[in-house]
Amino acid sequence: MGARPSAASAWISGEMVCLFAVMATLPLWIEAAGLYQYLGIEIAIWMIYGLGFNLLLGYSGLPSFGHGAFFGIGAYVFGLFQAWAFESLLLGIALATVAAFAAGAVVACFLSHRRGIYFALMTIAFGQVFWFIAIKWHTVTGGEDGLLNIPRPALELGVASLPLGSNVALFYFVLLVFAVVVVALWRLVHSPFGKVLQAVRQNEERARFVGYNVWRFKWAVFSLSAAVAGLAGSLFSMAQQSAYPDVMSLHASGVIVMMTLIGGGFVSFWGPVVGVAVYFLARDVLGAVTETWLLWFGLVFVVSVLFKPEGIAGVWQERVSGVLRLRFADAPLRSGRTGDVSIVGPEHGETKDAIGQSPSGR
Amino acid sequence: MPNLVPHLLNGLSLGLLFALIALGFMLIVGVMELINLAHGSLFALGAYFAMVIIAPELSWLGSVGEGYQALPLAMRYGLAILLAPVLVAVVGMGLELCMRRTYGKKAEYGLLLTFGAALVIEEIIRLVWGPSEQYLQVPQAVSGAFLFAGLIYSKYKLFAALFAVFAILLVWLFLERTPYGAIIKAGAHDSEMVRALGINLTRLRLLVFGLGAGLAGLAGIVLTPIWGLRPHVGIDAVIPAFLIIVLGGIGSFWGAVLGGILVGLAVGITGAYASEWSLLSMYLLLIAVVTVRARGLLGRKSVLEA
Amino acid sequence: MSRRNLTRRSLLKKAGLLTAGVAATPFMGPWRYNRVYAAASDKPIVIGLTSDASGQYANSGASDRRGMQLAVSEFNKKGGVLGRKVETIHIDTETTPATGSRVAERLITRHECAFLIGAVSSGVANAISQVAQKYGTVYLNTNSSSPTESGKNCHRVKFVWDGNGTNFAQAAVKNAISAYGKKWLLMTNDYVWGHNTSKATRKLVDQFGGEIIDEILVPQGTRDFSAMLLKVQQAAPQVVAAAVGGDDQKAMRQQVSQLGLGQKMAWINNQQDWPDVYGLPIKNLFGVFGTTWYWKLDLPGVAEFVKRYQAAYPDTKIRVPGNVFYNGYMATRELLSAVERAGSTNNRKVIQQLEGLKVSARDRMQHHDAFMNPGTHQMQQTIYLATANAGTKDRDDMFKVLSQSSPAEVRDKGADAACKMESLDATPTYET
Amino acid sequence: MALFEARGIHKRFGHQVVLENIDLSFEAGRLSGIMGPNGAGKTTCFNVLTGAFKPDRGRVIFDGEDITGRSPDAIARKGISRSFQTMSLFDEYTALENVLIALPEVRGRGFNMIEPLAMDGEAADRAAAVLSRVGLSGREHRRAGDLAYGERRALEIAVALAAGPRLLFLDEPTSGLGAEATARLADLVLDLKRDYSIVVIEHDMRFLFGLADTISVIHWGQVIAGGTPDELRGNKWVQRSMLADLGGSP
Repeated sequence: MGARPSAASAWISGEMVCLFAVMATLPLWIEAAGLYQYLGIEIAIWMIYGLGFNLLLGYSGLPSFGHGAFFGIGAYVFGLFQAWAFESLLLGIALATVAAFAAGAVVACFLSHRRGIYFALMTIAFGQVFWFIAIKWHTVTGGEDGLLNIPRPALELGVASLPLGSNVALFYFVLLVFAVVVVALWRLVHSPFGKVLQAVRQNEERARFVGYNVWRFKWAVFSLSAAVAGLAGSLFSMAQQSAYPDVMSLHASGVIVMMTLIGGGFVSFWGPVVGVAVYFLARDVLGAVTETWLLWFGLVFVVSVLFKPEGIAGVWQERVSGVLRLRFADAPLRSGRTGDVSIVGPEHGETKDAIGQSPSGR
Repeated sequence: MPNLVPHLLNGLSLGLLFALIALGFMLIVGVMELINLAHGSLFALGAYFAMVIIAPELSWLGSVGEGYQALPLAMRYGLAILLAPVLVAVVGMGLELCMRRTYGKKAEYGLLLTFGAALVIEEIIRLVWGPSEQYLQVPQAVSGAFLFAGLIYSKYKLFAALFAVFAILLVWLFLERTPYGAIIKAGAHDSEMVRALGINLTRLRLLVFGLGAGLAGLAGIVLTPIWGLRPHVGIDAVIPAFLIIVLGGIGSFWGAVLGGILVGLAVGITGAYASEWSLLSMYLLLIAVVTVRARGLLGRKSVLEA
Repeated sequence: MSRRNLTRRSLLKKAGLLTAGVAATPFMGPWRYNRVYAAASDKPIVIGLTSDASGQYANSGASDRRGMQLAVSEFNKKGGVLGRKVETIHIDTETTPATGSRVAERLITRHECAFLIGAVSSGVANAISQVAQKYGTVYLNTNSSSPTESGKNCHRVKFVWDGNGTNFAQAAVKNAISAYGKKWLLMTNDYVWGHNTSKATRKLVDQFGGEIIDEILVPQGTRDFSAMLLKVQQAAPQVVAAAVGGDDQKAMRQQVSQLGLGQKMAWINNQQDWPDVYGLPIKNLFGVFGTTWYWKLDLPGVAEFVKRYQAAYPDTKIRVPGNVFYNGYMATRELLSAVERAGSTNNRKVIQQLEGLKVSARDRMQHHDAFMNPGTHQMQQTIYLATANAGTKDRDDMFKVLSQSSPAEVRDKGADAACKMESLDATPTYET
Repeated sequence: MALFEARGIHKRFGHQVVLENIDLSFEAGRLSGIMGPNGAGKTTCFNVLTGAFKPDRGRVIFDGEDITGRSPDAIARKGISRSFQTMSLFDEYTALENVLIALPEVRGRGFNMIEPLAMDGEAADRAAAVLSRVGLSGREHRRAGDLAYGERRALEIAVALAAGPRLLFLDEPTSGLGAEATARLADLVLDLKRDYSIVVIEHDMRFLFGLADTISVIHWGQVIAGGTPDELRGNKWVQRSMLADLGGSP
């Protein structure tokens, strides 16, 4: 997941510019491509969600199977705020994000000292609890029917007020949020914090022994990721003008995992972006052709896990690095300077470690 | 204040059924350190296979087919309960062959593969048998109801609970009394040791996966007359299985049984007082237990935590 | 069959043409209201079918869709509507509201559907109708029977064709109290539809002198009913009124029939959708339940309608049409007739036609004349009570119709007050 | 007073007693050795001292402060740093990143979510210096997972060094190394000894005898002998083991 240092330290990278440019022109050609404006909004929203989610899955190695809960919390809080208080776009979004962060923070207290499967299972359990609450608490959430008639408040800029009623206007607003999220997360993953997260994923024990309080990092990243999910959820409730419990279901939470992985979240920052685009396009294009699109998609998914678990981004990186390798094939490998005290000797043969000291010998 | 005794008994029988659902899941998790998300789909597949065996479309076979259909239901049912899990085991083994590519990689890959497999199996079921509700016939002897202490109980439920006890004991005997069981138990904690014993790990995994899948199929057959049968019935099975394993402790046979019974009791008792909370009770139980005991009730340290 | 569905080939061709730029896209950029196209007579009328093809209601969704398609093909055989061919496009709504929203957006903005038809789940129906209202697209809710659909969540563009929970309760309660007794117990699916339906039942039970001794809430996703059924036995009511739907209901049926509880006390199931019970053993079909239509009603036209169904769908597993199919068919037929009467696909004109809709008993193949309530947009129709047809040899003849009630008798009286509809002027207008 | 002291440490796993009444003390500026055969409890002892396990009984005191049962990260932040026998690196990171992460100034900014780490040239220089000290110059941008075995051993030490420890624990640093590399490692440790207080676990006696100021011998979970290498040469057990180990030529 390492990027070139120059790209890593910049606010904006070449990839971002390309991505934003492509997405900014989307409303101009999406209909010509046989699709529709609204799809663009959903794709951009789920990309935000996916990027935030990958902070957990790809960067920290924490598989959450209940992340839909926070997406849903964002959606409900945004809707409820508009209904109970007053119509306000930015305040609603901020509140939704904070609420999801808070919920994430509470859940993370239970989760942060869990690892692997226990972590995954606890996320499922919490996800189900939130989902259950959304369905049961009908006086607040509207139960299974959902929270309806959520407005799309205008974007107030002091001098001007931009209505977001049309899908294109909302798309550009979501794109703006997306751009902010991309830049912020890009900074984050290259910051010391992001680097520590990746270190924790690679080797939690060592991270602890070099002095990091791993619990706090896990807690922080879970809460942050929940906040991003909540942000995406608030936008989704605007797009749909309603909030439904389904986005909190185990199935929906599984889908975001699937998207992130198909795209290649394990190997690339852009994995979830690719994955979301692929999933949505597959759903809309295949879904119109066959009612069993899920079967085909499932098969593709299985095959890709089997043969290309690094996902689409992995395939891409391999091809790019393959080209690079070819180009530099003749260049001699730089040899290390062997200092006086170096133990770096010629031998490469792996010797079997003496194991089996006591139960502690890992 | 309702009389609690029937609810406790009912919770217990439900718990045994939950334990039955969790058995196959437990074996696979314990030995292979793999969460088999396709467990639910294999569960459903077992029931569908059984349905076909009990009432097959055999008109193309002529008199042979008619002869088969004329056999008593109990016989066809017995055949189904023996044969369908074997067929599911074969499917499971096929899945295991696919799984092999993911060994040695991150545990998440196995999780994802089985997630995908669950999706595919469910869609195939839908394609073959249609999306609608199906019905699994059961022999007269175990259908109907009986009266006890003024209340009616389902005969089938009792039969299913007894069957679950029987299956649990059988698996236990297998684990305790056969060399295979000893290997599986060893494998559950130390694959290094299995290798040192000179056992073919590849075959062991195939066997375990087949066994786990077969048990899932068996649970499907037993539960279907209670839950009904539709393509997505598996999700109703995989989540409790998941929960029970974690509650009981990964890799622990008795943990799974205990976990199942506890969940059954929780659902049964909340059902008596506040039925609207009965499903949530499972999750709250899990969160409470795992918060206090990180590895579940009887769990030991697992590779999956790393 | 002449019905032109959007097949794989035609979609691909269409997409190919569009990307090749041969068919210039009519407009780019934001969706504009008031789009008025030259109503070229050769331009087909496109109807978006929004019924579920996967998820809980996949099966009912398929039945629903067959009903719509039969109606469409019958119109096309007669030469179309206003001289234009009617085309349908179906996209799966997955029994998921969020998907319903997206599909509605797609059908309206991308495929430029003139009308949307189809829903079984009230959540999905809500989601679709909200989007439809935004664009002014007329939407027919064919099979979702939550009272909120024509009450709290009604819309100017939405028309509801099924009887709702209140209607069915009206039909059942009075009779059941006199026939079975006054001690009632409610089993309520713990979500909006269940609550609303049980509320309606409770009110009626009180009104007719019955007594509710307990209400058991059934969480969605319940698979084991034994604890609740024990509770039912302990309470020993004379009548159990169940508002339990979908897979929960299927599981409950299995377990009630295993216990033989179906015979022990009277069961009233609010409504029984045909695809949910078709093919099940008759003993699973206990109690009394509501329906809007049955294929063996002794009325003119019914037998012939069943034949048309069988001719159109020789391969389907459900060999006779049921209420879900019927609702889908009737809704579509009445919509297309309304378009013909309006002489235009202009949405406001069509809405006005539908609001004034009156259908004779003969045309409805029901016992009473039916009409659209302009205040709630719900079809006011005959409601039947039925029970299992025990002892029949005909596997398809599962129901025994017990009684019928006229629209006036089963009227949902609260709906008019609850429904606050957008005005026609506030509804965007369009024509395709 | 000693820089680091362990008093009366007991540790058991289930019914198996692994450490029994262990007393150890390490002086500042010295190189202390712990040796013993495989299975003697050396690594468990290390794990207890560095916080991986909590002792059942006994005290661990660092610089006058009781650190018994503190978490590994808290102990690490006090200035105790360790390497691992089974190499424990951040395999996907480059050698430089491995060291960077361990630098105290980076650790101090662990919750900085905005400034890219790669922009911090000063930290990178310091990390490069650490790498150079263990002989890994030129390998800065290789992934740790791609390094050769000996290089990984060196990196293992570099990561421990990066924290700028007041006390450095090295867990079997020669494990898996050939004779030549072991000799080079000895040179490195001698070099480090000038700047750091070090504790080394080893079963390679020659290595330890050549380097250590004091040595404690652990066997059967107990400290059976302790002293300077010269003193220990007289110990019976040591003699027997050395004869076996070194072919009779100390």
